[in-house]
Amino acid sequence: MSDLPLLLLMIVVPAVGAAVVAALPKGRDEVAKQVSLGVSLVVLLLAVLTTVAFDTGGERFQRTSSWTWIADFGVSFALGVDGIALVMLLLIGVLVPVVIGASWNDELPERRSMTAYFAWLLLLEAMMVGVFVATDVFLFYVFFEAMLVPMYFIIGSFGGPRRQYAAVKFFLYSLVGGLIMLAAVIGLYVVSASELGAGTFAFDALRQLEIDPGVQKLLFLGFFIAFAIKAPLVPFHTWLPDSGSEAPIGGSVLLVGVLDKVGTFGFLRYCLPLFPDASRYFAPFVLVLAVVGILYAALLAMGQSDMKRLVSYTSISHFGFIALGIFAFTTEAATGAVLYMVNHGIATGLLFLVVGMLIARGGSRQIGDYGGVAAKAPLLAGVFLIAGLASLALPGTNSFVSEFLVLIGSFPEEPVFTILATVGIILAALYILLMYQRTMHGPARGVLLQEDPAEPAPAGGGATATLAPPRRSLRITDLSRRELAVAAPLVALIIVFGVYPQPLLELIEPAVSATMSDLGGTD
Amino acid sequence: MFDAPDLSFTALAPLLFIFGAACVGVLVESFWPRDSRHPVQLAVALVGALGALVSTLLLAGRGEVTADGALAVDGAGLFLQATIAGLGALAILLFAERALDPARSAFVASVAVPAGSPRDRELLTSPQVQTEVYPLATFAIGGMMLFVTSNDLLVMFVALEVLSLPLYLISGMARRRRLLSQEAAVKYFLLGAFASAFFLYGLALVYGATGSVRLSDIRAASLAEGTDVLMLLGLALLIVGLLFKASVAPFHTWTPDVYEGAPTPVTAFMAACTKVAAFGAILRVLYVAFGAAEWTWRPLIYGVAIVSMVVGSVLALTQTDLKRMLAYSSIAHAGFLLTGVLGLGADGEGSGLAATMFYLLVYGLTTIGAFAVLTLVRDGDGEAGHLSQWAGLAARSPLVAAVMTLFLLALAGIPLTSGFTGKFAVFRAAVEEGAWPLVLVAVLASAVAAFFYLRVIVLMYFSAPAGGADGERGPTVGVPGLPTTVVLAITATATLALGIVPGSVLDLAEQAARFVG
Amino acid sequence: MSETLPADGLLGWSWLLIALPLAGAAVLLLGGRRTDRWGHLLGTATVAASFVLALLCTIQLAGQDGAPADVELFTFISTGELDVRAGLLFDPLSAVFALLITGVGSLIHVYSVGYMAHDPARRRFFAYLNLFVAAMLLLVLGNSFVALYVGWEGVGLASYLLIAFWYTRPAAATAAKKAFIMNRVGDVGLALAIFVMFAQLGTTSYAGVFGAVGTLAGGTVTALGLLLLLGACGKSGQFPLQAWLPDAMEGPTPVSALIHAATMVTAGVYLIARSAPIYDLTETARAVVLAIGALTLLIGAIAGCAYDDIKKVLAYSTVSQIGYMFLAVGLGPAGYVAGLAHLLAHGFFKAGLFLGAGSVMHAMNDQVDMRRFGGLWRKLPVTFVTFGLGYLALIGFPFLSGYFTKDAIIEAALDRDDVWGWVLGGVAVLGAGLTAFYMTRLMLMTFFGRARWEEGVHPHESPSVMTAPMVVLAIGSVGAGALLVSVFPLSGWLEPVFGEPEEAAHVVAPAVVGLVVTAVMLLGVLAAWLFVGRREVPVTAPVRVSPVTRAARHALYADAVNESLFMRPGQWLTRALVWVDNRGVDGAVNGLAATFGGSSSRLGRAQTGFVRSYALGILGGAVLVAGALLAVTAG
Amino acid sequence: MTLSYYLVLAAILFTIGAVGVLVRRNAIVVFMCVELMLNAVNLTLITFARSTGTVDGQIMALFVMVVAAAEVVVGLAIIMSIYRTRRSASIDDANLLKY
Repeated sequence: MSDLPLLLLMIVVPAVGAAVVAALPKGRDEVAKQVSLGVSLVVLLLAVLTTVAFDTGGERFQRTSSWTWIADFGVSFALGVDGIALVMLLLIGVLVPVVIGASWNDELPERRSMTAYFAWLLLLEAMMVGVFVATDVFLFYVFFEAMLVPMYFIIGSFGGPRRQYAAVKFFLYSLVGGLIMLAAVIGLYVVSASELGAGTFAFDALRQLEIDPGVQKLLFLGFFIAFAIKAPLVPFHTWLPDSGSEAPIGGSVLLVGVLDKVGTFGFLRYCLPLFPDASRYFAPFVLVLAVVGILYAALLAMGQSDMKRLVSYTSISHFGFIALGIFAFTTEAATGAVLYMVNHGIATGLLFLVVGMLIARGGSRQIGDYGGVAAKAPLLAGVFLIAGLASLALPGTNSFVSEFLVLIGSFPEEPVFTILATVGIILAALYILLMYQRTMHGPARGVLLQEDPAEPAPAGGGATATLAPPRRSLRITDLSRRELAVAAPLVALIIVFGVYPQPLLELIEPAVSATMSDLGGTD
Repeated sequence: MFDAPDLSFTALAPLLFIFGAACVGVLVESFWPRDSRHPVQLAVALVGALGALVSTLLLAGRGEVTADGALAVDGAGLFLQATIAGLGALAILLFAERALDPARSAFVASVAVPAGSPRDRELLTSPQVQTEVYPLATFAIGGMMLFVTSNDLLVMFVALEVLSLPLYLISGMARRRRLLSQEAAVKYFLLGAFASAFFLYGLALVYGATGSVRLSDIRAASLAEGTDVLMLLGLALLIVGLLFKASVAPFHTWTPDVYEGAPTPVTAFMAACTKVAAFGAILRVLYVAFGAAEWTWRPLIYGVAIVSMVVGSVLALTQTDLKRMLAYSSIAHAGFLLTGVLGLGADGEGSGLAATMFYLLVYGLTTIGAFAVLTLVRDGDGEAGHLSQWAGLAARSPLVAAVMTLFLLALAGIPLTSGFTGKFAVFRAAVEEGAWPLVLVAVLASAVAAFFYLRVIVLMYFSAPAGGADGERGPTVGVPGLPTTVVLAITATATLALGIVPGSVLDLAEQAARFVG
Repeated sequence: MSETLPADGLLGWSWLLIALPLAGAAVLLLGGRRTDRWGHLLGTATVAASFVLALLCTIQLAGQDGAPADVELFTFISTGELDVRAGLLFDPLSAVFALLITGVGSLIHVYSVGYMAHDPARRRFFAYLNLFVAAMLLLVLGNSFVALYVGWEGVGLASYLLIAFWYTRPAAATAAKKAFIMNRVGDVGLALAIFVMFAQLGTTSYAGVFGAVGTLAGGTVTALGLLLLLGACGKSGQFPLQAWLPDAMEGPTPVSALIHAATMVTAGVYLIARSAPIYDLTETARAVVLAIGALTLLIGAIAGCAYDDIKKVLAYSTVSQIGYMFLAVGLGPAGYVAGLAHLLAHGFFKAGLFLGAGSVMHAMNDQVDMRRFGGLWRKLPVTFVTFGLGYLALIGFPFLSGYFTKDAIIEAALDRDDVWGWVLGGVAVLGAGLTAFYMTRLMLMTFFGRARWEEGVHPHESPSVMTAPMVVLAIGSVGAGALLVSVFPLSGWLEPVFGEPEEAAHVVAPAVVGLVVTAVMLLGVLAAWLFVGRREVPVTAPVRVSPVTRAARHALYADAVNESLFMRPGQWLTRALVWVDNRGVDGAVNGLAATFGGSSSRLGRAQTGFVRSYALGILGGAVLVAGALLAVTAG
Repeated sequence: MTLSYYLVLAAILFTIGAVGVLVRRNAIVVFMCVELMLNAVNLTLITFARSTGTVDGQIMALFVMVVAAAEVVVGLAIIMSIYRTRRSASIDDANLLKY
């Protein structure tokens, strides 16, 4: 097992799976679902195997393998995984099956085939894995951009009413960032060519470069803008609320849970080690963006009436914390930031799922259309509450550990920014509890008062999708067994990693301290 | 007494092949019975083009100046010749498509018949088909192949005319929408003649300044006594003539009109092959003849590139006709190509030459493919070029939509498509020569450009079908015959392959990237 | 403080104290309806069990004469410099609290069995209650500030869940949210304090921090003290964060008794007492603690005088009493013991009072308006007696618990022997008078006078399962004071924590203080009788009253201030930002896109379709090109 | 007399031709203007040939004439075809393709 090309498999398996599912004839939805679920579970297994085989004390990059790809550009198809990437792989491995399970009988827009949806999901998974395991900057870039296409189709074909606008906005924003990064990538290559004789994209070689500070600043900005749009930091964020709210729930979960992490991952993996001087130079500026983002997005979240938009804004706020942790340049904070990426994926993922389940019942994204749901669907309310508490970082949930690490790690270096950021935890409590109170508490309101349709369809039953206009069951039922099965793993992870996060930390820390030493870090 | 110039017939083989085929085509046109003429003409043209292609490949690696110095058969020349021949062959296949149009061809049977006259309407249903296009197209291909290997401004001028005149004619031969087609022909002809006059005057001035029109002599002269005003004016006018052919802004104005008016296969032919030829000539003139004076024209090209990228991508944003949109996008791509041209660097040793040639190849393939898809989507009177008619296409015929999406993503330069590899190559070359601000503009321009490519995808996939309301107005997606199918297969495969495993072709371009003379 | 021993014997199992109720909560929550029948019993049993365990542990602790025991559990967070171990510290201080929590907790569980008997969601109630007990125990037993913080927010959650237990009532839901948010404000202070500790000392464990705090700069220590104080204020409903506590009475009465009277709200006092080594080093911080304690003491007492809602009166009384405790611990070494003694006594009698109030409401169909009570002593004898004893204990009737503990505080204040000492002492005495006033008013309106019941109300004594705990607590209220001060002195027990209590020379003889306080107290009682007892109590509160009364009725406008200072501006800011984000930030992007589109169509106009204009373009371009080339060579 | 006069004359002719293309409407006339430009070039070529004392320029002039002839054939054909359709040789009428 130790010599299996696990990483390659994790890219190939879902890609092949996507091809298979796409090849299925229309209407074979059941098969498509089972195949997709199977494939995603295989990927999870592979991720777990990789983790088991990972030696926390060993090399930074493990399971490295490299094949020459484009000789003229000095590009090689190089894979490898360090602790940071590894935890992200685990996150992907967990979230994708959950998402597939959650989308089991989604209500798709007219003339949309389930098979296509699952094919795109699997392709997306392959791309996401690729982004995290690539150790060649060019390869990383390729995955980084190619990742857009599946997500673009997921949003555009299967999303809400304004999906076209959202999809194009998502694609263009990311593309602009990506293209600017392309310029920087090329610049980096040219620099390496001038320094090493032959140009290369190999991360390990590039780390050794001594780049002239002026050049560093330009290249840093090139990478930074791309990642800041992806992550998203204020003021590059306005695409996220649209995409997050218009995408189908599965799409939102993966978008916010994993895709956007590529941005923060990029900060840590590329910006800091490759351009240390520039990183130090721009750090105050980034920290301002981060802290402003924390507070600004939190306040905006409070002002939202659309649940999915609200959750999107909370994510923007959380990304502020992650950025703060990364650019505080301490091992504790950065470790916390990486842990935050994972935890946020789990917590916000669950929050999106629950919100989606609620919307599937009520047929409205407006908070104002709900009220007193807890009385009718206690389980739903319970999961909702857990997800909410996790995203307001209550001790005992996983997010607390990461947020605490980020803040306590940043404080010695950046006291002022940290204090401001800490105020954000009050706002976090506000926006979560406001949403929870308005939807779950109080007397029955909104859709709960509309009488049930003649024939009660299962919550979000795909069967009703064909009718135009699609009519939904207004009966607010409690979670079905399937939905419970989907939510349970995430809830469990929230609690487990809230009480005993140490294993994850041990995976993450070596890579982080390596990054810090590349940075000529403070410790 | 006079002594015959030395002619290396092996080195001339490709040209002989293609021109030979053209002449045979003329003979066939005049003597072969009309009813069975079409297949023969097609065969002749294909044999010519493919023969030329094969012979260039066989010649690969040669580098010699022949025909008494009039021709430079070198790596770059051969690579470009091969590209032109191959793309030309594909275009000819498009010409030959007979399954799509109920009238069995995209070309009017007899051009002389005035549009809209009773006879014209009869022709729409008559079985007889146009066959003159094949020799004409073959001549054009020959002219282009000569254009990229000519080592002498005069030969270059002749080649320019040889490639242009047939194009003027066949742009006017559309079977549908003949008025537009004829208008396109007139515009193309008048402006083309106008531009070539500039080229010619430039030639004359350079001749006056250096006493020769041989590129090598010009280089020698410019090295010897530097550059005087006369030579610079000459260079300027030469550049004008060439940029016109390459449809670089601000000399692009003819492009949208002609591309839209001309029959779609011809548009494909022009968009792909003419670009290759024009850029081949630009590279040769700038670096072989005026390489020594690189510092004089570099800023100019720099500026023109920016203008072209911006104008092309911005103007394409609001186009509603697909052909016209692709025309503007070709202007933008001309700008991208110029960044590659600048990537050659003062000594002409930069990786820009290989990059530009590769870009030309992939761009040509993708463009032909895209136009080929355009010919499939039709309504009552010919092709349905209006964007609105493409709405919801994916629902009706997923395959066509998928192929078109591939081409559009390639044109937008998304990774894992050939377009990205090409862009990366030229941008890298430019950055290596320190032109990173230009590259920055380029990436932003391509972001803008991505928008209108994306819009088509949005329409095809995310919108309700066109005329879904009143039903019958929606366009039909014709079932292509063998030729178009072959073209689509080749171009799509190439677009994908050159995106995923471009290594070998890049190597080829790298090795071929040599100028002699 | 004496060095800690490794935990052995039972102390090694002290983590069970937390685990048991937690397990109970888990079973009840995950078990679902299956556990409906016996769930409440399990809940009660687990708490009772941990009470027994706590008792045994305490005995063992006493055996090793109070040497603290450290229980290492597992590594919680360890990365870089930071190393947080999950562990427990069982020392006399935490022992006292563990006993209070589990003891009162068990009683209230028992009571709730009866009180919630008819509530369909009783199981959920006991689950939350267990959750609270577990979190509270973690709070007091944790061996580091991080562990404390975890418990700290844990009790916040439990309190949130329990206040919102009847969540279909908007008032309850809102009150719960308010409580959580205002606690979060305090939590920020606590969190920042922890950050400072890590930044300055590199550790967050009690041992580490208290060991090295001496090395810190004065300013840093003061900052620490103030930040911790902010946390304490939030949790204990002290000024300026007191407004949430009265609203919290929306929760079921047992909750008010356990969380918002006996235990959770006293966590602030625990925090300050626990952080004694820090406060000992910072006069400033202690002064602020004193000021806040005194101020809150008065605010609570004044507001208590004006409310007609029986639970709200008790709530403000709690606020006021905790003010006493803050005042005490603010006094430093002299006051810690007094404060804690008052805390324990208060735990008994206030819990008893709330349970009594609950029993009254039980009898009156959940009526809380005292103007609708009256003459109940005959109908609810047990409740009347137990409540009455609690009442006497609270107002400090001689030789009941309040008498000892409150006097101790006042003495300690006076012992400062400076002007501030006199001021604080004065305030405390005045507070005692006010306390006597509002509590007597409450007694009179509830149990005496004419019955002003709504029709259809037939008061009846509560079942024994409810009355029994009330009796126990009543006994406690009577005896606790004497027990803790004279018989089994708390000062001795807590000596390992706070060190040798130095015998301060009394400025005023204790006897004198006792007399004065008693006099003032009687004054208050008399006043209450004059104002309330003699006259007929109107069924609806009189509208035309003195501004003082109106202010008191609005709790001195605390909510109004919060609203106009934070809520309204916040809402306005939010609305503004939403607009900015949509119009401004997003608008800018869309504007850019629109600009491109516009310029596109405008540029498109140049494409006139006239050959001649195209030709002109080419000619112009040629001129430009030539010009450019010449310019380059010329320049 | 110096050669520069011829060059200037050629330049003037070229300009006249170019301006003619811009101002005249009749397609034929426009096309003739283009021819004028070509002939101006011819003059230039011959002048330079004279100045350098070689025959290259004159030979080139011959080439140009041939090419021009070919151009005339093609051009007239195109113009004729559109004339027969529109019954007008004004190039401003050919204005369907724009923007």
